[in-house]
Amino acid sequence: MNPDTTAPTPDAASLLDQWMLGLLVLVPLAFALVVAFSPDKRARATALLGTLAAGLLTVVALARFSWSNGAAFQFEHDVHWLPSLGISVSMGADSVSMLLVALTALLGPICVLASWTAITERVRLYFVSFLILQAAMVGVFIARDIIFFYICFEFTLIPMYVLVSQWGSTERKRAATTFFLYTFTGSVITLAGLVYVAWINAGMAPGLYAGSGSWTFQIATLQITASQHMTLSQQSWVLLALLAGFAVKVPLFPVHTWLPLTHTQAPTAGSVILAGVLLKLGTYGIFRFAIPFCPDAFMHYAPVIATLCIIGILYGGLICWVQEDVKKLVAYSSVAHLGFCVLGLAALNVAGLQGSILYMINHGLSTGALFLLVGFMYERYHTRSMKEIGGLAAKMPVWATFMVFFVMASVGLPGLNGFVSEFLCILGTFQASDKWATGVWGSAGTAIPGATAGNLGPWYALVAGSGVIVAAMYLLIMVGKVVFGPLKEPAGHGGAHGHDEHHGHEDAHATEAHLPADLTAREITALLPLAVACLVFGVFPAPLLSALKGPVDQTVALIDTARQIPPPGTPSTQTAAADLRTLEHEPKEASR
Amino acid sequence: MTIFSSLSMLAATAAPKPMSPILSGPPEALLVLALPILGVILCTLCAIMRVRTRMPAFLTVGCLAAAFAITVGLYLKSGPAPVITSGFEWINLSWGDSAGENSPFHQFIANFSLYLDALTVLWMLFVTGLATLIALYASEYMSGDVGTGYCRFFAAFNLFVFSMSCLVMGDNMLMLFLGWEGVGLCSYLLIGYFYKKPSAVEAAKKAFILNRIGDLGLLMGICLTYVHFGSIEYRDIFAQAQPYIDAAKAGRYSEIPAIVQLIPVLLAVGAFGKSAQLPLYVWLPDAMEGPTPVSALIHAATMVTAGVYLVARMYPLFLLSEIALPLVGWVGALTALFAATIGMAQFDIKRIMAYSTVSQLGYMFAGLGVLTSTGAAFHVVTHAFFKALLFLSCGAIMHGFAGQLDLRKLSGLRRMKGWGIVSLGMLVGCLNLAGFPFTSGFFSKDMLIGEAFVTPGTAPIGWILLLTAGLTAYYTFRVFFRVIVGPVHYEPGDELHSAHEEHAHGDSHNEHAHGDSHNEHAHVEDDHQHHDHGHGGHFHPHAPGWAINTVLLTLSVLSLAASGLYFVPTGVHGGAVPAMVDRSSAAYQSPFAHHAIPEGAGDGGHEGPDHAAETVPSYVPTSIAMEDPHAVEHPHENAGTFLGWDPHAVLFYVSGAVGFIGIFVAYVLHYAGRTTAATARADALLPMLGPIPRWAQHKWYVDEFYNLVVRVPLLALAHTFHLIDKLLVDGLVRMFGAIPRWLGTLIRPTQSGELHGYAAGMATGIAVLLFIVFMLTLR
Amino acid sequence: MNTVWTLAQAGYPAALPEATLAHYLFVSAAMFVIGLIGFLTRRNLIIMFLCTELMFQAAGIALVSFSRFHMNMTGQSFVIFIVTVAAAEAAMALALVVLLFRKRESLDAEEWTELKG
Amino acid sequence: MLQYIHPLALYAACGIGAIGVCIALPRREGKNPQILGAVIASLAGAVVLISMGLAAGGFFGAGLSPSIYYYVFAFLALGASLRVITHPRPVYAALYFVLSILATAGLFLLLSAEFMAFALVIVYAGAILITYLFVIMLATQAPTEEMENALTEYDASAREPVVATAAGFVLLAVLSTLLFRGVQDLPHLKNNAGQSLLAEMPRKIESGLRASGKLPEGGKVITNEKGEATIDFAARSVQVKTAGGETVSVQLPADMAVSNVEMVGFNLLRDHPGSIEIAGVILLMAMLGAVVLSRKQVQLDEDAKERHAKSLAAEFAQGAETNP
Repeated sequence: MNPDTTAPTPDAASLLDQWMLGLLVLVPLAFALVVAFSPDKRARATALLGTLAAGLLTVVALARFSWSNGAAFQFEHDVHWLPSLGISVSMGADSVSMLLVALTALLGPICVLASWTAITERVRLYFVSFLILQAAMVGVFIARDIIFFYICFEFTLIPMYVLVSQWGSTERKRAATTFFLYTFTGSVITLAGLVYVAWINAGMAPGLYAGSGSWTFQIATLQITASQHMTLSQQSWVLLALLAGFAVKVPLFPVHTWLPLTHTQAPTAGSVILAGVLLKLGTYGIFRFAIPFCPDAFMHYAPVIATLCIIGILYGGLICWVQEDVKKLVAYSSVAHLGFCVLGLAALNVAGLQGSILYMINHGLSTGALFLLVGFMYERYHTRSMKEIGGLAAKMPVWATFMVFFVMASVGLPGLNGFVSEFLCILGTFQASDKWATGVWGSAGTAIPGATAGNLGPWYALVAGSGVIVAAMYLLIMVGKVVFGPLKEPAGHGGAHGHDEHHGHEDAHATEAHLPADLTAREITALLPLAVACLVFGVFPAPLLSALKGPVDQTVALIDTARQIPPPGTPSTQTAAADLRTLEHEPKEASR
Repeated sequence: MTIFSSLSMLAATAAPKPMSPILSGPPEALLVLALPILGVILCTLCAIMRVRTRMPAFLTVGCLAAAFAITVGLYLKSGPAPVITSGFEWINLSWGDSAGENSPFHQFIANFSLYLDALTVLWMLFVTGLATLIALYASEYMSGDVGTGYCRFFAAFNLFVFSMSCLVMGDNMLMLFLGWEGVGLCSYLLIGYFYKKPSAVEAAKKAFILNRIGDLGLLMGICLTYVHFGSIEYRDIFAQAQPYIDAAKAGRYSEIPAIVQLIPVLLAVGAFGKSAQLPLYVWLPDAMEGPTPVSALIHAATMVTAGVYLVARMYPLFLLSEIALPLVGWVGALTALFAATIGMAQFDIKRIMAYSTVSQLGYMFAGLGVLTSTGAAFHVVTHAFFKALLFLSCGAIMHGFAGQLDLRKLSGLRRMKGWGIVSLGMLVGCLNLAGFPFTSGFFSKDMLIGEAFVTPGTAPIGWILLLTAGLTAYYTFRVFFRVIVGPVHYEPGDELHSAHEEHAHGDSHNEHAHGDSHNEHAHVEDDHQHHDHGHGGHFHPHAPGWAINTVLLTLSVLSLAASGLYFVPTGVHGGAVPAMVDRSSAAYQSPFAHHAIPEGAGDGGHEGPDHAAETVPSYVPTSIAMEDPHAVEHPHENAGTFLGWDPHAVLFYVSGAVGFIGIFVAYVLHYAGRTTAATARADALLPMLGPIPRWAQHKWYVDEFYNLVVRVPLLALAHTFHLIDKLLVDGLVRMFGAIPRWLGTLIRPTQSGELHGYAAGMATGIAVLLFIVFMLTLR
Repeated sequence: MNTVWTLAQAGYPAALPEATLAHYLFVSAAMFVIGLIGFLTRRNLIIMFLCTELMFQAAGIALVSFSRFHMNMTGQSFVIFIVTVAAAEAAMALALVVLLFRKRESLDAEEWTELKG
Repeated sequence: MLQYIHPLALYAACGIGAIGVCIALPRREGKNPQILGAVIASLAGAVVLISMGLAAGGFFGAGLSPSIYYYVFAFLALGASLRVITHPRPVYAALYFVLSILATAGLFLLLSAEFMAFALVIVYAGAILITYLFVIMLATQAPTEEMENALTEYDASAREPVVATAAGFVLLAVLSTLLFRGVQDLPHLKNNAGQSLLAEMPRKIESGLRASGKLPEGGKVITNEKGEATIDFAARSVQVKTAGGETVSVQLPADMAVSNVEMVGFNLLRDHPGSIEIAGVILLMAMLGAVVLSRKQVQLDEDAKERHAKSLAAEFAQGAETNP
């Protein structure tokens, strides 16, 4: 955190480490600038180069990251910005951040490839928006300062708004506006909550802990303020404020309606990024802010959150069932899937948290790929209605293979990535109940080595688990209609050679008409990395699990502390508890 | 909260992680998994390189044969104790302090490792062996699809073998689940192999979704197991369960927590789904939409026995529950009867075989439920051979007659040239299935039924099974007497027309065999149509080639030879299979079974377990008394009898007689005096039974019932949710959005758009502000 | 009155008395209001801009007289900026006027009501 | 405020002025009594000025009242301003604006802000107003034959004169009340900016001394480390180092003072250099903006663009052919 701690004479490597995260943000921005001033023809290639450069840098960062020490924030760097207000551009990444940054970097080139032929107008603006979006997303994951975080968090909205409103489908304007206003309204409340914590911190006695009593927006400092020096009711309000923004972003059950609309209207790459990374900003926010800031309140309200998740899982799943628009179906499936993700967070134990963070990555991979596939289909047929198309396996075998593969990943088939995370989320939920110990579930007086403390339990897991059945139902019905069955193509697409004719369709651009029936090499290139990742993370998730161990253990330790010591303001033992809390956390802070 | 932590601490100290000395297994076991995967990769490469030969089939046969060879090697090596071959970490978590200071140490370990004991090897032997044979069969059978779906078929085939191997060989429940879902996927892919056919797609979907319902039960069972035992590795579970097993031995079920008793029930739900038991059986008959080799391998011989495997594998846990085994037994028995009644009324021979599979699976479950895991395992093995044989024979017929499977349109195959081996295969299969004396099916079935009468309280199950045995013999030989023997007659199936253009659909068969359109009149018309084709000289059935014949012959021999397993090795009652089962976790020596009593021993009830304990590791439960603690002391007093006789001795004759009766009825009704393919004596009798045959033919309207009770309400709910989402949830949001909009309309007129208006506003504003200052500074 | 002899007094007139300042301020206020009235009543875009310039002038007078009153040059400097802004504004505004005139052949401010809510 | 003007007089004058201005504003219907309005408005102005003069204890420099030039320039400025807003013809309005500028410059001179006065005349009257005139010429409909001198409708009639004038004069009343009331409370922040400024200009002192012959041969004004001359303001003397090296105190010439230009220059360049830069940027942007805005813009649809591109390409190809 303190730049003084770095070596007095930084060599090239440490200088690189210092600026690594900054570069991860700046490289896409720089390329955005280049794209803005390059001719339309070269915009695509430049953008691809930009995303690849960012990807390369990410690989370097991943290689230099010390995974054994995943809980510690690495590559830390502070750039003073508004010192009088305690605001700085401070960056740092633990393993959760690194993995999400890696996901972002992976999806970058894929999205550029996916929009290669789909975008024919205002190409430069498109790719500029896209690169800026990427920079902002990386910024969110690496921010260690609330204001910097918030700026990046909100800045993702603007390029996304541009992408949706300019290159979307027919209702794009409405969708873009809804998306913007909905998420913006939520996150403004989040900002209010975060600033409230900063305000409380500024009002603390100086010297109580590092950074108390002065205006600062450092996440590490404010986390101590919020988790140790706020009463339960204060924490609850802060939690509510945080969830207002993050739950909309996730999206949790009652505040999800922007998602299907935006997804259906967004261009393919926009959907991929939206599902792949943008939704993860919400879950990441919950992991990074809601839980560590308000552990007591989160624990207290975990059943409520879990209930919302479960409603989302079943409700979203059932709605998927009656969709006719393939993309909308996938969009609603995100509501259901992210329900699992947050459910894992609400379990507040190692299995749940591990599963949830893995879910963030896995959902990005598999749902992102599904959106890509739907997009490729749409590029060829200009419809996404299951009434108009069917049996595409006969026409597009490669596409169909990928489709089935990613649907299976999404369904949570063991051996593919979705299962690991889904299972861990369910297991975490199942374990997390105090009642195991008290004998409510027939286990009185016996050792229950697999149980953890918590407020959820098998019923939550059972109901959530039935979402797995529903998921199989709607996704397989979709596959049965679109991929399998007798070949059915829209009216304007008649015959076996429909693909190489120029139809009178209003959206049909010259380039699109030349697309072959099945996937091109470019499209396969976009899909293959995702498929490989799905398979590898499904069979061999051990590296990810061990990488995430640090942060997850830390969070669970935080929760355990909160469990044992009631928040200040609780009757009796008030001061003693506060003392104890400070004591408990001092060594941890020092080690940072 | 302190209660919890202290309790957990107690748990950590009281029950330290039991580290049973487990030998590490032979590393080549991993090859059994790797070879099918190699097959998948090779087939995929073939697909990418657009190979238009039968190369993928031979690659598959090669890989699977190698896997089989390794399995045989494993069998030869296998000792009495289970061994574990470690692969790599799959899903491993750990948390808490290993020192146990703050919170106890927890682990969740699901390695990609293999647990090899006799049960595993037994299952793997017939899985890989049959898979090899059936792959060989399929290389010819699917040859019509070379260049189109051939690679896809064999890739999925290999993937299936891989998944099944994971299921059987995995060393923890999550590995089992991996295989469990994996075979589900392959089943989905292979049922939907003819993806252009809506019925195939529908059937595939149905299979996957219904399986998933069972899978949820299994998943919950796994979670509960983990929560209670802190591990999902078999060895740990069995070790941890030992105290409960001791308690159960003493009949003190009250000492076993309710959640432990719940685990096997949940697992059973999973098993019912995968093994097509009531109420989740409906997918299996529909699954016959897949190519016949698939039906033979997946939906008859191997995958559907996964449920039996699960119960057998977790048998120690099942013995802990007072309800789990009776549940399994009764569900099995009822399924056996129920499916048999449906099978009797079907006309599609493949579908008859499907219902007979459901029925036989019911037998196996019933066997598990009446405490004879050995009998169940034996039946699994014999059933795998003879049912695969039957299916493959059906497939050969289907292949030869362009998809014709209606037993009213085929007759006298025996007398046709080139169909001898098929007829022989059919005969052998039918004899086995009907439980003809001294066939393998006879022995295995007898073991089950006999044990049902031996075990106290399960005699009704035995009676049901006995009745079902008769029904089975009837419907089995109904097929035989109508199709194989009798006057020569044949009509091609509906694939004749498409055969020239789309040979890809080598054996996609007619849907007419089921559904509402199926009534006698429609068939008479159909008959005429097909007669024209038959006589027009367009259609010649093509007899099976060398690959199919070889496989059929091999299987015929094997399924007959399987009865030898009952006698060899001598000295072990029940033969090789029970010997293997006894060395595994499924081992269970019923204190009532007479074969558990060594000859000449006085108090066999005590001798049995001791004797077994010499050969099996100590933690494997060898003997558990059932409900009555009395039983331990006086086993014979409580052992059931068959109408007062020793069940095993008497049933030898009784079940043989029942089989004969069934065959005789079939002979009378379907062969004697039959001159044409379509009409038999049975048809004249049908009207006497009223609507019952029709109901049975329509599968007792179970599908319709499920549709009405489950699917329709769910769909209605989905539509309601969709509406709620659009109107209520989104509507509320839009309402919030509308409030500012409404406020805006209120002040909207002030924005005239005219420059002067804004300027006047500014001026007024300044004046007002100044006036306020003026008033404030007034002295 | 400050009796300290300063250099300013040598070449610079004495500081303004308040009454004199009041005179100048009244001129400034009156000119501002005249400009404002003009802006409100005239419809010719060019004259409206002239009126804004009048208001700028009024502000300038006030600034210069305060500068004089306080003997502080910042007020006068600020007038330079006012002039700068006025010049810039004139350039832009007149360019806009030309553009608008090209569109509608009229300088009537009431022709342009695109901002109507 | 009584010591500057009687409120009654002020409010009465505001009322009268409002009526006058209202009448003076152009109207289409009937004969325009603009002269009458102007007279009434002048009357109101006169009332205010006279009552202020009375309150200040006399006129034209008597008592605390400003000199006669103030009255002249103030009257001219206000009158010209009134004409700017009342004259129906834009050209005349602009010319009256020039007059108003000139009068304002006069007022600036009275306030001894010479630099500002001339800058105002040069920039405003010289540059900006010329631009205005050009634009007025450009943006006028060509007169038809029969209506050679016809006014356009929007020039001929004012919009809502009564309301606007009333509002304006209410504002004036409030504004001037506040001004008169606040003036006496103004803090006397009279700094001696001139002093330090002179000290900061040793060269100017040197050359002044040299011009008046007071500088010793080869003498130099002594400066401290900040570069400031050491002046004894009370004695009006400055320390000078002679060629010999000794320090002498030399009397400053009587006419030595810091001029207004110097003061403004110091203020601008020393105290507010950043603002100057910003002003420069503003001007540059305005220039660019004006260029961009006033360029002829042709709306081309996609097809037209394509055609245009093709014709350009053809032209280019032709050019390449002819000039190999």
